[in-house]
Amino acid sequence: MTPSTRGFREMKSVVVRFAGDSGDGMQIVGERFTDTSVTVPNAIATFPDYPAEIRAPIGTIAGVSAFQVHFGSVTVLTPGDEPDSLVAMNPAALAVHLMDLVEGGLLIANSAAFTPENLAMAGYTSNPLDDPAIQKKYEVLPLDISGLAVESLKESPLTMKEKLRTKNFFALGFTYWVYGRPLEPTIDYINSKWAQKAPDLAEANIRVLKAGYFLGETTETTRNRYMVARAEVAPGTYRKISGNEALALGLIAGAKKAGRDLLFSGYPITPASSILETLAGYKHFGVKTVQAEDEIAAIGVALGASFAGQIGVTGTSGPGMCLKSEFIGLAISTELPLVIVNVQRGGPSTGLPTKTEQSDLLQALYGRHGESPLPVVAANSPSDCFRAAFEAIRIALEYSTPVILLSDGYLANGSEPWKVPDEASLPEICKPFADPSKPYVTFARDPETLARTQAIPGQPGLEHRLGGLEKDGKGNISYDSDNHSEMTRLRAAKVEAVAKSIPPLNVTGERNGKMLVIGWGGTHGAITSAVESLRLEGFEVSSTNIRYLNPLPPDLGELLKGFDKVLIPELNSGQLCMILRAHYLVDAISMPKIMGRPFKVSEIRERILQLIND
Amino acid sequence: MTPSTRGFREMKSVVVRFAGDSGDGMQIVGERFTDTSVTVPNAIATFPDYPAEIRAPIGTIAGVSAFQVHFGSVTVLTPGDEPDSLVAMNPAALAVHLMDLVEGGLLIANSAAFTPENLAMAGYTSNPLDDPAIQKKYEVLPLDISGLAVESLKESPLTMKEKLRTKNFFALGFTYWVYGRPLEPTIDYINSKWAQKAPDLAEANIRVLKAGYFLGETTETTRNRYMVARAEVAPGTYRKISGNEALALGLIAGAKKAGRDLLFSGYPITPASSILETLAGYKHFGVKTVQAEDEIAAIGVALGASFAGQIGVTGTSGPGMCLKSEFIGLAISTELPLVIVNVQRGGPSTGLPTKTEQSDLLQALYGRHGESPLPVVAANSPSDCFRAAFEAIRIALEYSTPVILLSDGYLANGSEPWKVPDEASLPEICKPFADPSKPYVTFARDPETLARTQAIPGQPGLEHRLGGLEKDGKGNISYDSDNHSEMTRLRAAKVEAVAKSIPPLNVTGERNGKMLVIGWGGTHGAITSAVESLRLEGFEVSSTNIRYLNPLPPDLGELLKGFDKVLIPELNSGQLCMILRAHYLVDAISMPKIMGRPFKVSEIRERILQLIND
Amino acid sequence: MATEIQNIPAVPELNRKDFVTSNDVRWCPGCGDYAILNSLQRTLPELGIARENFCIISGIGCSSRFPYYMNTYGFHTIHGRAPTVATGVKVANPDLSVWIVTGDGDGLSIGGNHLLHLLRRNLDVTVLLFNNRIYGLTKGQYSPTSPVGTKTKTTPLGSVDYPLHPLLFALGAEATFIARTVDNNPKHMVATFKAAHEHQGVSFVEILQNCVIFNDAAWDPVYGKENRDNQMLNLEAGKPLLFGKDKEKGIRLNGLVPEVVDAASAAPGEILIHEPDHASPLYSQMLATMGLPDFPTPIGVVRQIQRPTYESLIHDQVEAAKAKKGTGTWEELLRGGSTWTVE
Amino acid sequence: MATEIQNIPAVPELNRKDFVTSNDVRWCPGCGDYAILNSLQRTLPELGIARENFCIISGIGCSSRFPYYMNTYGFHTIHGRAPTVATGVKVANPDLSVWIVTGDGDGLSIGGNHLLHLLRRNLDVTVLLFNNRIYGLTKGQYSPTSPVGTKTKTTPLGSVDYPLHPLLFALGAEATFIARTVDNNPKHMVATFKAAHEHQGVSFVEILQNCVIFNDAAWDPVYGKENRDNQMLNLEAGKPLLFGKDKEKGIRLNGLVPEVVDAASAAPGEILIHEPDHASPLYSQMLATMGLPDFPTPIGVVRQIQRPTYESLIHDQVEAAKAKKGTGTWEELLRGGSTWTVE
Ligand SMILES: Cc1ncc(C[n+]2csc(CCOP(=O)(O)OP(=O)(O)O)c2C)c(N)n1
Ligand SMILES: Cc1ncc(C[n+]2csc(CCOP(=O)(O)OP(=O)(O)O)c2C)c(N)n1
Ligand code: SF4
Ligand code: SF4
Ligand SMILES: [Mg+2]
Ligand SMILES: [Mg+2]
Repeated sequence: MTPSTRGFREMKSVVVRFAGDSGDGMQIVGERFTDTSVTVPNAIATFPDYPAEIRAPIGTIAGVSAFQVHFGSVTVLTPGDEPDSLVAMNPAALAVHLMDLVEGGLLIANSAAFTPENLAMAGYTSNPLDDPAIQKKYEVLPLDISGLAVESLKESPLTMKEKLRTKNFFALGFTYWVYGRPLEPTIDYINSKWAQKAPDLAEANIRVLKAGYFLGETTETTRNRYMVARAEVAPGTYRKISGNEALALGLIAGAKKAGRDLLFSGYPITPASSILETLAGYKHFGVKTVQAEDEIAAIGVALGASFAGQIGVTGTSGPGMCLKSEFIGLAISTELPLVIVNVQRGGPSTGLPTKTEQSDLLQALYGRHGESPLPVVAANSPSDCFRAAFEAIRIALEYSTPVILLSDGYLANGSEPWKVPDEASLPEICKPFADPSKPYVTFARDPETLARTQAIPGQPGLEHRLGGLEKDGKGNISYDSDNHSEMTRLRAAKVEAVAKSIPPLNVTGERNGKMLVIGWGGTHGAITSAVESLRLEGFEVSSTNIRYLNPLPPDLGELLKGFDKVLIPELNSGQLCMILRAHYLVDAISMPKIMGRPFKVSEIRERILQLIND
Repeated sequence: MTPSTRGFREMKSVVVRFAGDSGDGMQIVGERFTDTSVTVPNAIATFPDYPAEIRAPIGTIAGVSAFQVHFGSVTVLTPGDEPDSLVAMNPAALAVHLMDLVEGGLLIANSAAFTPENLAMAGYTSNPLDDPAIQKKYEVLPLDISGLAVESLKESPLTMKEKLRTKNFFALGFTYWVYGRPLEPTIDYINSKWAQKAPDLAEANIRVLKAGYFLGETTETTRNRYMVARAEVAPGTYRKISGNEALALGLIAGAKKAGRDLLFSGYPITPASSILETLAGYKHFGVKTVQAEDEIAAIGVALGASFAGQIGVTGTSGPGMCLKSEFIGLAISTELPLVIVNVQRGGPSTGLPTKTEQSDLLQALYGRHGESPLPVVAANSPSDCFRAAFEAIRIALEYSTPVILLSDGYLANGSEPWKVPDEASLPEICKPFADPSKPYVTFARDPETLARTQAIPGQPGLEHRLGGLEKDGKGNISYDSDNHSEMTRLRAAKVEAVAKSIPPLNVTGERNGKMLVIGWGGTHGAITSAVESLRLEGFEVSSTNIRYLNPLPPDLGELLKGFDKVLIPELNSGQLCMILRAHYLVDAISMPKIMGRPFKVSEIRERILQLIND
Repeated sequence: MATEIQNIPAVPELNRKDFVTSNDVRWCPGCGDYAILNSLQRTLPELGIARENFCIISGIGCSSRFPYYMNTYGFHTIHGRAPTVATGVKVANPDLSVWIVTGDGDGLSIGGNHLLHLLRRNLDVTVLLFNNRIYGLTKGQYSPTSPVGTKTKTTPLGSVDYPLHPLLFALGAEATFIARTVDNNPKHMVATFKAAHEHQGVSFVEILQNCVIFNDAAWDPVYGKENRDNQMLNLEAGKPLLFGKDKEKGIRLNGLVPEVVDAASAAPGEILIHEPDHASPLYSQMLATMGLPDFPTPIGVVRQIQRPTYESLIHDQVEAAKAKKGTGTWEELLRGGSTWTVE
Repeated sequence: MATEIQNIPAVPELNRKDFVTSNDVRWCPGCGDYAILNSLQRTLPELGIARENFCIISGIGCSSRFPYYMNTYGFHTIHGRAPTVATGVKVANPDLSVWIVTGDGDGLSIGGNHLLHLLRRNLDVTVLLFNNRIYGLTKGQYSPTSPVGTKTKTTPLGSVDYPLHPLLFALGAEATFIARTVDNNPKHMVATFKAAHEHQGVSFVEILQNCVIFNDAAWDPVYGKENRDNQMLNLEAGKPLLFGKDKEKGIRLNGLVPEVVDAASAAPGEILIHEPDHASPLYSQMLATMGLPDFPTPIGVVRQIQRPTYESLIHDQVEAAKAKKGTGTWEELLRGGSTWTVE
């Protein structure tokens, strides 16, 4: 069944989007398509996009669920701007997603679902599949997916309802045919999932999957098939990983390297919940998880665990961050290690819980009363969440400080192949407890890092008290003016000292030129793709991604000097831009986007071109 | 008894500090000295400084309580840098405060309290009053205040303990003599307070007060007396008012002008508690106060009141602000009027609850998740808290937005004479409810202010739902990308629109020159004093105080252009400075001070001179 | 009252439809919330209150979407905080009929403290706590009412926290009205909602609600067709505590320990008579603690006693202050305290 | 347990002084907190636990200054949140003896929810709630335990909120150990602290404490010299509920209603015998509701029952997971799930 390349058009990369009702199993087929593609191997990136409601009414706009896969023979850094093909299982899915399809793109629609009721629910007054304008603009391919699936299950003992539910695999099979993908990985998956528990179901899904594939094979319904060659992928062991999974693993790895147990305490909130959920499955790694009564309690529990000598971590999303702010201040004042993960989502307030945004940066930096600086670290891709989490733990321990780790909904849910690191490639995290044979001075500092040494309950002779009132170097409460000034300075200097442990900035392109594009967090892929493509076209543009938002990378100031213009695309109103302007007095230009969605590569390309030609 | 000016040295202004144990009644005599001086009239400003503990052990450093009065015949804008005279009731008070006394200043010490035990508790190994170095540096005047007070009460039926407790009035009487102040206001006060309830006590205190005065009169113990002439005070009715009192009145005035009832909901916290306490005494103004279970509940109650058509206000200090941040986001999202008062204190965390600081500015601006801008207003003197509070209510209502009002511990507890405004001089606050005869569109906006119109429960036909999820103009939940972008823009534009209602900046000095000193909040007095004195000496320096921290005053950018250098003194690490650098790309120089104390005029003078001569 | 509401019109005839909004209801098909919504939409028109005087306030959760579906004034606030907003609304305007809708997570996890203080203060509002023993909106984590051992996404090996019991919690706050009803009995819901509304003071109503997606059939042991006769005890004031298909079983007390007895063979007067206003709070405690596996689960009004309401006491103080000092004037506001004049 | 504590030495002889810090104690002279501090400093050396294994965690308030004066590990956290930090400490290291010190404001106002969840989860820690019915540290505002009508700075016309009753609150959370003691009886305090410590599970101890500055003599009606005989009921397991100068009065039950009777003329067996582990929770409820004006106020251990502790269940799950899957390795961590290899 391995497709030959005969009859295929070669593509460097392709974006496919599956869209349907939440009950249509679009996430499942998206995942399958991804898993199949990674084994080719192709470079991939994915983006699931599901509704805020648990189960919105069937057939409505609100109920549309989608999954986008971008796979290529070249580097793939984003899930893709616009799909090359769209699978639309009902009119609502079409209504939501058609506008994104590239002109000339392939539209596979389940014509069986284009009933008058469904059309009305989607706001159509006539069937768009019959619309000549649409037919002209796209390669429209209506297929009676429901009917064909049921038809192919004539012999199956399943009920009609069950049969209908296999239709996503029909769509998948057909899509596999279009892109010449192998069926085996999916067949293996179906078998491993259902062969034991529900052999009829396994059987039916496989049959329907093949029926979809064979439909293409036998009817040659579509004029074109597309071929994406194997990618040049660095040798190594890979696994597909989502941002939140990678983050969870990074936390465990950090704790392991530090020789402390991980205690993660959280309170469910979209899109952070799955970190707690993932870690709850790692108890045999000594990981303890606590689902607390709220976000305040969650950080309190984590801080208590850190005080007791483990490494406490808490995680949440925007609204929960607000609630943690008072406790973060206490962690700063007591100089205890702690990691606070914020998986950002659309704000303000409850906002857009299932949409992505980067609008909590200034909150991370300044969202507490008093002078309360702390290190802030951001992840820049789903798999990079591993490394960012590891770094957060390293800094928290080595500098005895709370650290905020910023992720976002796009990274958390997106997934990509991750080249699994060797244990040996991870740095040691060195932070011993106080030596009970020496007198203990609570706020004595390491001259290098300015970190204080931690003594923990159970260590004889090191009994001491911590608290949030201002204290002197011995840890005694002090209302003295000079002491307050000095302690404030020391707390800030300690955070600044982290800069010494920051690696030099990774720059895409030259270290000077017409324009430097600076991003942070999840915009990395889109910015790099845009800049790389423009560089190929000869533009003198470079880019960098800032992992360390506080303290800023020490080489950033120098880098800025090499460029005429600085552009900062952010999924917020220009928060990093504000910081860099204040810090370097550079007339950086903000490129804000606040739509609950990641940047498209093309948007950034266009903005760069516009400015470069100014 | 009115003093002649014979034997007096004329002074433009004088600073007196009373310091003693918390049990010594220093706040009371400080208040009396103030009240006497305002009726002269003199210009005055005061600064009470009491310990964090409720009752620290007697005689300890921790238990020292002080009150400083600055009175003058010229404008007095701060409580003064260094006292010209210090009344020290015990060694601990001396130990804490002597270093502030100006060289050559008058030190009146209660020698009776300089016992070996007390000296030891204050950390002295020998009696500092006998120290030749101290005798040389200051005009040291040891008086057996305790003994003389008791002596003068030989006939009184009071117990010995009670007699000893009058000693503060002896010190006060003597100080009155030194500065040639009238005794009548204090006698009236004592009578009105005790004559009915405890005539013996009234009698005794008056006797001791006079005894103190007469001691000066008869012994001429001190070489010098000082005279501060009547100040040129603008005609009008005055009252002495503290910052928190003024703030409370400003809130009531704002509500009255808006025709809404005030509901203030708070949770006790130093130094904000007295706003709630003050307002609890204004029930006959229709003011409702709720002491909530915590700060989250407090803002929730206030927001509920605003939703129901009253004007909800909540107030707290730093740690409480952290807890309010999630609800502030909801108020921003629902665009309801609300005022949040933050009486800043030393941070981070529990920090220095009784000390002042301005370190919550960035929290006010950015301390929430998501894009959540709101107007921020700061008071700049104790009596100015009235106007600032009034403004906060005006903006909250006219722009349908939460507003953060920043005060600080120094303003809250400090007091000064306040020229009482006429009702007519206060602007109307115009914010009608929706008209039930017209269709109601929840988020329809006034074209000028971009405010939405409020309809309130009880209005027939205008039933609607509010919430923190993103919504469209009609108030329906919307997950649409473009809508989110547009609503985010509108919320920000509305806050920017407030700028149109901001009066031009008040500048001390010319609108151009060598240096512009910019302050915000309670540094106003110190900065103005420093700049005025330097201007008299011929320096080209000007200053301004920013009341509106967000949006920034529209004329600030233009003003900045007129100066070579910009200096920004702040009781934080440079928070406003960061904002202005980012906003105007001006190389503003930060002058941070984080000591739990206000600026001294001299500190600012020196820094200006240093920079101007650079 | 402060805000002037222009001449409140005579209450027009209202019906269920008047309380339906145009918003699509977005709960999962089969969710128990639908029946509750329906029951409340049937209750409100019968209360003799103009529609504009209803205000429904919720936190965050599936249940808390409620206000969007009720054509009244409504406020979908933030997670756990509905009681605080409701307090502000009711203190500001005591004439409104205020309903709080919350879930077991919203009301008892993050919002437990506000609910506690609301109950003890006795604000005259009604609290509807939808107890599905799960976090619905965040897709199925255990909640504070989940039994020990509940396996969910966050507790793959079973939950270890001993659950909170909503009625005991309410009793711990000495709430003045405590009731329980079930999402599969609209008649009982309507009756309970009415009783709650009529109570002057805080009314706490636990609604056993089915989350068909993440905790389906959680209450079937209590109210499932096969169980309801033997596992539910319908409380009616003045009526004996009887249950079973033919009311053949009753509850009596043995000292402080309740027992199930055969009704027919019980001594006269032995079967307890339901008194929601029983002189001893121990009686409500007894009912609240009854449930699986040894006892039927009581539904109906468990307790109802009288105490002044919070908002009325506040308003009384405001009125008393006005009566005593006269309504505050500008003159007093600005020139109160001691002033002096400079000429 | 995760963190390696080098070979814990045999517990040395300890005495009160070992638990005194060099910090000046900064409560007002005459404050009830002194006696409590003293009693705890006398209790800890007698528990057979090395000093370094004690950890005292507090919130904010006068009472919450406690850790600074105890020479153990201590954490003065933030207002109301001590239970959360204590949970982290105890889950991280169950071998520690963890004490929470809180006030009526800290524990029942801002911190009510955390306390509630701590109690229901049954973490093996002891909670000492200093109830002075006032906010001391912020200088005298009423608290959630202040009776209605309390005049304070924030309630010049008297408070209107019906107070929380700490023991009923704890019962509402189904706490496994509930006791009350008084700051003017060191012996009773020490005995109560010991009992609380010995209980395996959460121990909730209300301490009636006098704030001499802002609410002086608040408890005199209960424990003042003139009143204590008639107004305090000393609970001892297995002993009858007797009180009065000569134990001449006793408590009996009339149905569900307790009554004070003359002990001498009571029928045999009529006076209740104190059973902290009474089969019915109604018994603890009865004791908890007893108090002024009709009943004496019980002091001592009101209730003590057994239930597994939260931290032990968590540790059991960790151990079970390790036993079942083997302790997690780097290999499994990094290469777990499905991987593929590119050559
Ligand atoms: C501060 C905050 N934390 C967490 C969340 C996420 N969240 C929303 S609803 C919910 C729990 C819902 O459970 P429940 O109250 O029982 O309502 P149900 O969905 O079951 O009706 C959570 C944790 C949030 N919105 N805000
Ligand atoms: C978040 C926050 N809100 C308010 C305060 C101010 N505050 C400190 S202690 C306290 C109440 C103290 O009362 P209680 O717990 O009864 O302790 P007590 O002083 O009476 O011992 C308050 C309101 C604070 N420190 N932090
Ligand atoms: S998840 Fe559960 S509670 Fe939420 S709407 Fe669906 S069925 Fe109802
Ligand atoms: S204020 Fe009251 S509780 Fe606080 S230390 Fe003083 S007497 Fe004790
Ligand atoms: Mg629920
Ligand atoms: Mg208290």
